[in-house]
Formats: sequence, C-alpha cells, structure tokens
Amino acid sequence: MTDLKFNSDEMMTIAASRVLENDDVCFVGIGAPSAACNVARLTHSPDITLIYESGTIGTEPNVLPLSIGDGELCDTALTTVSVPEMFRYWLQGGRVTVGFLSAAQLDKFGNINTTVVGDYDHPKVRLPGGGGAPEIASSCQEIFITMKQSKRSFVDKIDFYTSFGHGEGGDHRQRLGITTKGPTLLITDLAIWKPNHESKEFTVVSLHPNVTREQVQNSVGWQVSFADNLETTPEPTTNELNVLRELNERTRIAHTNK
Amino acid sequence: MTDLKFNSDEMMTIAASRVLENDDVCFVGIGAPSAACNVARLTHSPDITLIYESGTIGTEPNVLPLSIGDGELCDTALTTVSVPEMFRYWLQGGRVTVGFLSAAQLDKFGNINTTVVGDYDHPKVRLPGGGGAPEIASSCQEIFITMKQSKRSFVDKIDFYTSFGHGEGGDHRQRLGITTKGPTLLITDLAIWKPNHESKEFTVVSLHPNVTREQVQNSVGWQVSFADNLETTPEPTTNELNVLRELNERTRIAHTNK
Amino acid sequence: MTIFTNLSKAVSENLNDNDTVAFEGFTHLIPHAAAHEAIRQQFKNLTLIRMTPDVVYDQMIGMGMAKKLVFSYAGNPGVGLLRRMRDAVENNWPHSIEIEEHSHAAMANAYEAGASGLPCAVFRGYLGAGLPAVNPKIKSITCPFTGEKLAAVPAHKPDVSFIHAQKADKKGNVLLEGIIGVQKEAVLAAKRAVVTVEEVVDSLDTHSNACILPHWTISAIAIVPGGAHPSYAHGYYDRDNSAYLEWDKIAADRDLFTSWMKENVLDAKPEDFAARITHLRNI
Amino acid sequence: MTIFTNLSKAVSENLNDNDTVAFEGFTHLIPHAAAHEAIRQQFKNLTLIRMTPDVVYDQMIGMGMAKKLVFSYAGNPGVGLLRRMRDAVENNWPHSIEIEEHSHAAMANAYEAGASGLPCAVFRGYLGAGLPAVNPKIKSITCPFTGEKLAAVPAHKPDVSFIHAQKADKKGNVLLEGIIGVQKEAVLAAKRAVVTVEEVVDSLDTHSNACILPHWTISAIAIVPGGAHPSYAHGYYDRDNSAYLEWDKIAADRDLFTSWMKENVLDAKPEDFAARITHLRNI
Repeated sequence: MTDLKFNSDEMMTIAASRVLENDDVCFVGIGAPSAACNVARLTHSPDITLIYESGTIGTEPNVLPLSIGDGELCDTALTTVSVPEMFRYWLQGGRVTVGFLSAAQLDKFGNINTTVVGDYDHPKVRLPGGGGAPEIASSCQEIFITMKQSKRSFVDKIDFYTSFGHGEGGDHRQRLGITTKGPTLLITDLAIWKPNHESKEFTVVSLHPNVTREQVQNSVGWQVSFADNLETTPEPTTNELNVLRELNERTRIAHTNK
Repeated sequence: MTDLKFNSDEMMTIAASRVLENDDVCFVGIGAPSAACNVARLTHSPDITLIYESGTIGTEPNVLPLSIGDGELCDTALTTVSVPEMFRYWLQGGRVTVGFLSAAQLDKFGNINTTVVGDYDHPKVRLPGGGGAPEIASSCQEIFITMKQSKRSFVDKIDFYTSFGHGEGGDHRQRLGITTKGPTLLITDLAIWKPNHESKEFTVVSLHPNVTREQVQNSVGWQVSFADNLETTPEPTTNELNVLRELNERTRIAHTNK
Repeated sequence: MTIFTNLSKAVSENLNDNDTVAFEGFTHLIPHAAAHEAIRQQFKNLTLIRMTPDVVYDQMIGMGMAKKLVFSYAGNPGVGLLRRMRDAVENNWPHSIEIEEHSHAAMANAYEAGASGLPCAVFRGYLGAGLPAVNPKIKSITCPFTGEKLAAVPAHKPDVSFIHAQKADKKGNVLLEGIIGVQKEAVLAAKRAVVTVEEVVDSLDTHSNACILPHWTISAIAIVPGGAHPSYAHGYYDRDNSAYLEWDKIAADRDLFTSWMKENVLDAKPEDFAARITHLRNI
Repeated sequence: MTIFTNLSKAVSENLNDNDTVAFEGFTHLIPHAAAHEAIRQQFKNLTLIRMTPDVVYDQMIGMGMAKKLVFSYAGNPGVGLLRRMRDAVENNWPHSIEIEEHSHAAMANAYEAGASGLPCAVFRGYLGAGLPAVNPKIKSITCPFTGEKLAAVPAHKPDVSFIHAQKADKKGNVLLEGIIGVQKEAVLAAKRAVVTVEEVVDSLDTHSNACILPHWTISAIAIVPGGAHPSYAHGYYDRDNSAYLEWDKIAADRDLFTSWMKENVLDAKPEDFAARITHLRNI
C-alpha cells in the first residue's frame, strides 16, 4: 500500500514482477517483460536468473536495455554464450523455468501473434515476426504474458499462430506432444488472468485497484470469464513504485545521454 | 644430407614432416604423427596450423605432449574450443586439410584397426578403440599415415575396420558417399608409399637410404608393389636431425622432471 | 599478409550479384560499414540471410538489392518495425521480395549446421506454430530411437558472410567478445568470409577459450574503426540509440529515405565511420 | 549456500547403485577424487560413460563396480592400454562387462544432444567404419532436403555427471578454463551434477565468454584441492606423468592392483589429494 499515485502501466509492471520467484530462471522478452523481471530482481527476488536471447545469462542490468543485446546486459552477466548455444543448451535443454512474453495479438487461449496482421502472403501489416517466441512458448516450463489490453490486441481470433499457447484449449498442447505447461499467467494493465483448469481459457482472477469488469470486457474482443472468487490486486507498495520509477529514470537518462 | 648418423625412427619422422606444407591445417594424432607435425612446424612450415582433438587449435608446443590434452598444447594454442565444437565445426565442417594418423593394424588399402585383435566380442587383445579416427578418416581432405613396419601391424586383413581407408580399393570410398581423398601417403621407418591411382593399393614410391626391397617385403603381410620409378628418400639434413633431437630432448626433460 | 585489404576491395572481390549473403550481428557488432560498401557497389538480386535484419537490411531492401529475405525477427531493435521492408512486402516498393521466415531457434541451428558441414539442422521446434504451414523449408525428421518428430531446416551455407569484430592480430586471427551472436557460425558456414575490425594488434592476448576465428577461415579483413555504427563494439564504443530512433523517421518516407541514403551512404566513405562514434567511445 | 558440501555427502546423495554415470574430463580436469570417493562407497552395477575412460575407469572396472562401459577411446593416455579393462573384457575379471563403443565424434555429439534436450544426435559419421555392425545404438537418419544418410546415436542423459573445475564463486557458479572437453555438456545433459573444485573465490573475474556453469545447473560442490591428480588443473598444477606410467605397472597385476587400491583409495581420504600435487604446482 502506498500514498503515491500510480498509473496502470506501473500497476501492470509491478503485478507482473510479483509473480516471479527468487529461484526462477527467466527467459526475458524485451519491453514490458524486461521491466517486470528487473523490478522483481530489485525487490523480492535478488537472486533471480535473467536470460536474454542475445546469450546473456544471469544478467543484472542497472538500466533497462533498449534492445535485446545491449552492452549493459553482457557487462553485468554471469556469462555470455553464443546464440546457437542459448537456443540449444539453455532454452531447448529445458533449463528455463519461466518464459516472459508480450504480443501484438493475443487470444483467450494464450496463443500469440507477432507475425502479420491480415493474410500471411498479403499482409495488411507486416510485423517483425516471432524471433525466439515459437520455441520459448514450447520449451520453457511455463509462460507468463504481460501486455496492455486493447480491442486491437486482445482478439477473438489471431491472424497467425506465431507461438502456440493452449491452441483451441483443453489438452491441445498435450495432443501436439508439448510437455511444458504453456501460458499460466497473463498480467495486463487492468487485471491478472489465469487459464481455466479444464478449458484453458484465460479467466480474470484479480482486478487491479479501481478497475471494473466493464473496463476489462470493453478492451477485449471476446466474452470474458471472471473467477467466482474474484480478487483485487494489492496496490503497488511505496518500495515497488520507487524501484520501478528509479529504474525508469536511470534508463531514460542512460538512453538519452547518447 | 648430413654427416650425422640417423636411425630409422628419425628417418620416418623426418620423412613424414616433409610432406606437410605451411598452409596445411593438420589434425594431429598422438605419437609418431605428433612428432612429425612439430618437426615440420620447426623447420620448413612455421605457420602450419596444428589441431589436437582435445580442442587446441593452432598450437605450438615447445615439447611434445605425452597425452592429447597436455597443458602445453593449450598454453601455446591460438584458441581452445570444446570437444563437441572441435568435432562439429572444425573436423566435420571440412576445415582440416590433413589428418595424420597411426594404427595398430594397417592393410594395403589404408584401412586402420585400433579396436581389437581377434573377434570383436571375444577379443584376443582389446585395443583402446578408434577415438577420433573414424571421422578423421572421412572428414579430413586427405589422410597421411605414419607408423613403423612389422608383420604384426602391416597385415593382409585387419581384424576390425576402425577407420575406413580405401576399403577394398578402387572407388570404394566414392561408392560409400565419402567425398574426401582418404589415405594419400604412408610414411614408415623404411619407405614412402602412395596409393596406386586405380587400385588404391599402397605402393612403395621411395625407399629410405640403405633400405632394400626385401626389408620392406619382409615386414609386410602382403605382396608389396613397388613403383617403376622407385626413388630414394633424401637423407635427413643436419638441421632436420638437430631440430628433431632437440625436440625429443626437451620433451624427455619436461616429462621426467615431474 | 594478403588477407588484409581495404573495404572496397574486400567487398568487390567477395560479393557478387545473385549471391546468398549474411551480414550478421545480434544487436552487437553489426557490420554496417561493410553493408554500406555493398550498397555503394550496387549489387543486385541478393538473398539476404540474417536472424535479426534491422537497419542495414532495411536499407538494402529499400535500395532494391534484395531478391529474398531469410530471417526470424525483422524489427528495429527497441524502436519498432522496419518501414522499408514493410513497404517492400506490403506495397512491392521498390519491388517485391520473397520471404523465407523462421524462428530464432531454427536460424541459429541452421547456421550451426552450416558451420558443422551438415546438410540440415535438427531441433525441437515450431510445435503448434504457424510457420511450417507457410514455409516449405521447414520439414521434420523422426528420431530413430524414440519416435519423436523433430523439426528440420536446411543448413545455412551463404556464399559469403560479413561480420564486424573488435580486433585482429597481424596474422589475421580475429577476436570477438561480448555478445558474440551467431557470427562464428556465419563465418564457418560460408564459402567466403569478410571481416571488418576496429583495429589490428600485435597479440590478441585474451582468454584461452575466447571466441577466435583463425586467419585461414577468413577471406579478407578490412580495418574500419567505427564500422559497426550505429551498432556498437564492446570495449570500444556504445550503441547509438538515437540513430536507431532517427531511422524510424527516415525510413517512414520514401523520398526522405532516398536522400538520406545518398548523403550518408552513396556519397560517403568507410573512413566516415570513425567520426560517427567519437562521442560514443567508452575507452 | 546449501550447494556446497563435503565430497562424501556429494557422492552419497547423488550417486546410486545401477545409475548411469559420467566422470568426465578430456585428459585435463579428470575428477579423480570424486571417482575415488565413489569407489570407497562401493557402488555397484554402474553404467559408466566417458569419451576417454582412463585410469579412474580402469580402477572402477577393476573394483567390480561397472556393469557397462560406454566409450570411444579406452587407453592410458600417452602410455598404452587399460589393463584392468582388458582383464574384464578378455578374461571376465572380476566379472564380465558390457561394451557400448562409439567414436569420439559420436560421443561428443551425444553429450551435446543431451545438453540440448534432444533424444538423439545427428552427425556425419562412421562412414565405412566397423562399429555400426557391432553397436545397435548406431542408427541412421535421412536428411529430408538432400537425401544424405547421416549417423544418429541416442543422446547421453546420465543420471549424474561428475566433473572437476578450477573454481567456484560463493554462490556456486563454476568456472572451467583451458581444455574444457565435454564437461559443460556432461553437466547439462545429466539429471544431477557434482563438481569438485580447487578453490572458492569471491568473484570468478574472467572473460565474458568463458566456460561457466551457473549454480542452478549443479547439485553439489565439494572443495577438493588437487582433486584431479594425477590429471591436472590448468593454472594450479601440472599433470603427474609418472603416475600414469606407474599405473601401467600397477594395473598389470591383479594382486598389486588390489593392494594399491586398498592403500591409495579405500584407506585414503579426499584431503589426501592436496599433498599429491604439492610438487606439481605451477603457481
């Protein structure tokens, strides 16, 4: 609890940071996941292992990287390996407990699209593509997703399966021979979602402070399910907010000085 | 030419050293090949790249290693890579011009046995096995073999195909889909042998000084072919002998001091 | 040693129209100077391979040099999309390009397989993903021991790979350190390899297990201080983040792009890179 | 950190009868102390994996602990044959052992595949060689792009791997340097991993691309100075070549072997290793 005001971006990052644990080995996507992972490291999980796909293992950046391969990540890492080794030994080898992803489009089963809007061969918008995500989604022990809600990105049907979440739900992952858990948490600017045990549809389990069910529904392109025992996400603490803001400020200064 | 006396071991090592070139990248077996490769480096080919399967690339040992992984090899190497990388990128990747091998048993087609004497399942003598040799024999651009002649080791039929030379001769390599040249030179304590262009049978092309055809035939378990234009191997030069003897002396001191 | 040459010759003697070429670098050590030289020499019909095509490939695509792009993540790192690439894919400007799209795991494994002299890479990948349906180069192979179906992609075997590295010794042995990406693999997978370096030193004087490319794996080395700008060279200078942000604006407009390329690439020289990193030096 | 323990516990808590186990080291950094502790604890029915089984595996085989040996080169490096292993294979003393024999390339690839979480390794190997006819674990796989037949072997997945390394930091991150062999792969391929180190330091303080195993890849670390003897630890002490020569004589005779093992292994302690390398120190 805090007397400081906070915005929904801050709430999202802090809520996402809380779901990580000290002994997690986390494969970090750039952007919102990176902020959340580093806030976790700077608050309750000082020994968390952060891995970026550029090959940096156990990195402890003082400022958030702008790219996945900033020098800061290497300077503060335990070790830096080649990219083939990163994908073979560390990701495919099953060493990563949590893959932390974001998305351009997400559906209710945690399937992710960062490839195209529209048809693949004649796209309306050609997005960057999957990068590491297709194998992050299948090789990490579980997947957390963090992104802001909007009708444009929370869609009933994604245009392309960049990364497989729970597919069409149920035991679809197992039927494809995927042995990892897939998306187990979704942290947005409005709420925390978990997949329904049976259907695997993402269900709102906790609303952030002062957020209504309507706000959640109005920013999502499908009929939202809410948990029976819907909780309220604890507000950011003063410490969480200070850590996040100082991190952002250090980052701003570092990246504009040059 | 030299006034120094030399023995047949020295003649073998020096003759073997002469067949290497300054721009060769040589995968070095321990023992006789190692001595020959280092004499080449210390005489006519100062820039030759020597690779040992322990991962040392471009090594320049001051004394001969006792094992394939002596610290001296790493201390003087350009770089030392992991063993999987050695076998994947450097050997299988086709980067090695010459593989220099020895053998327990050799036949006239350059096939090598270092696995067993007798039956595989009930061996008379269990030898160490192939180590790197099976893939050295197929991945290096060509193979040089150096070993002392004896009826026990130069046999009509080897007990086990540890490494494939020219198989049953002719185009047997190509028929198996092997694209490299295989054994192109055999340097012994008595002679220099090359495979016949057609049959691929090893043929004596040069006798070492004072060696007779009879000596060669009497130490080999098959009917030996001699080239029409049989040459005499030039005697070791004073420099070659001095370099080899100094190397052996440094090696003796280094390995007995401890 | 004849391996050392100037960038113009290094590029003209090793790159040809219709080549399959990789200019590799994973955010760090991106060979911008070499790519700009290739742009100045106006090569055509190139198949461009890269895990993370970013500004330089946006530039080459915008200049009409690319027939095909083989990639896994086409973005301006930390900024957004590649606007010249989008214009080619969405609007065929300046002409259409073919796309062969993979995941990072597939691309990294394909380089690794190329360096290993193998015809294909085998890995656990693409499970449930959409790319196998749109990329015929993604096939599968069955483990003969467990029956598991694994992904297979062809090995990358570029005609030529370009990389930037921190330094070479006088024999031409090259040291890369920091985020080393797939550059060693890209060099070893290629028929020819060109390296630009920050400097040449008497001895590399580094750790016994450092990432070193022996001189006999390299076709040509050109000394180009600052040659990675606006990417960075660890231990020499920092990433020019503002240049990446600026590129987003330049690439948004065809005319602005064309005039920027004329001024900063076509009418520029390799020696210009040194001045671009003066304010970013960190040693 | 709980990861640090004594060698006796490290071995007893991580090794079991019937386990598949690798004590790895490629001439350098061979985990002799850990192997001797395993001998003292009298494990049975082990499947021993190693590229280069040498003196320690000769000892374990001679002590009757091995059910099976998976290997590619079974020699006393620089000296000759392994006489205890020969006695087991040729004369079934103290009992017969199974043999699964590979090439170095196959073994290295099998560890690499194990570390990579794959069920099998794929490489170009065994062309024309005799081993595929006597080892049913060697199969083939066909490249779906070129039709080339490649060799396939099962990935190594030891229950536990033991290695020796130069040092750990206080969190338990481990540094290996010099000839690093297949140890990183052996650790990452295994369910459990035990490391003996020369010393623990505040900071590893090394090159950014050095071979480091993070603490969370390791089950237990025991500090055993000299723990590689008669193998060596680069930067600490040299190889004891005379001990390898001596072994050839000891292993030649069953009684001499048995009494030597009692005196030097069964009745010895991990702490004894430190004194064995005093005369070999090179720092």
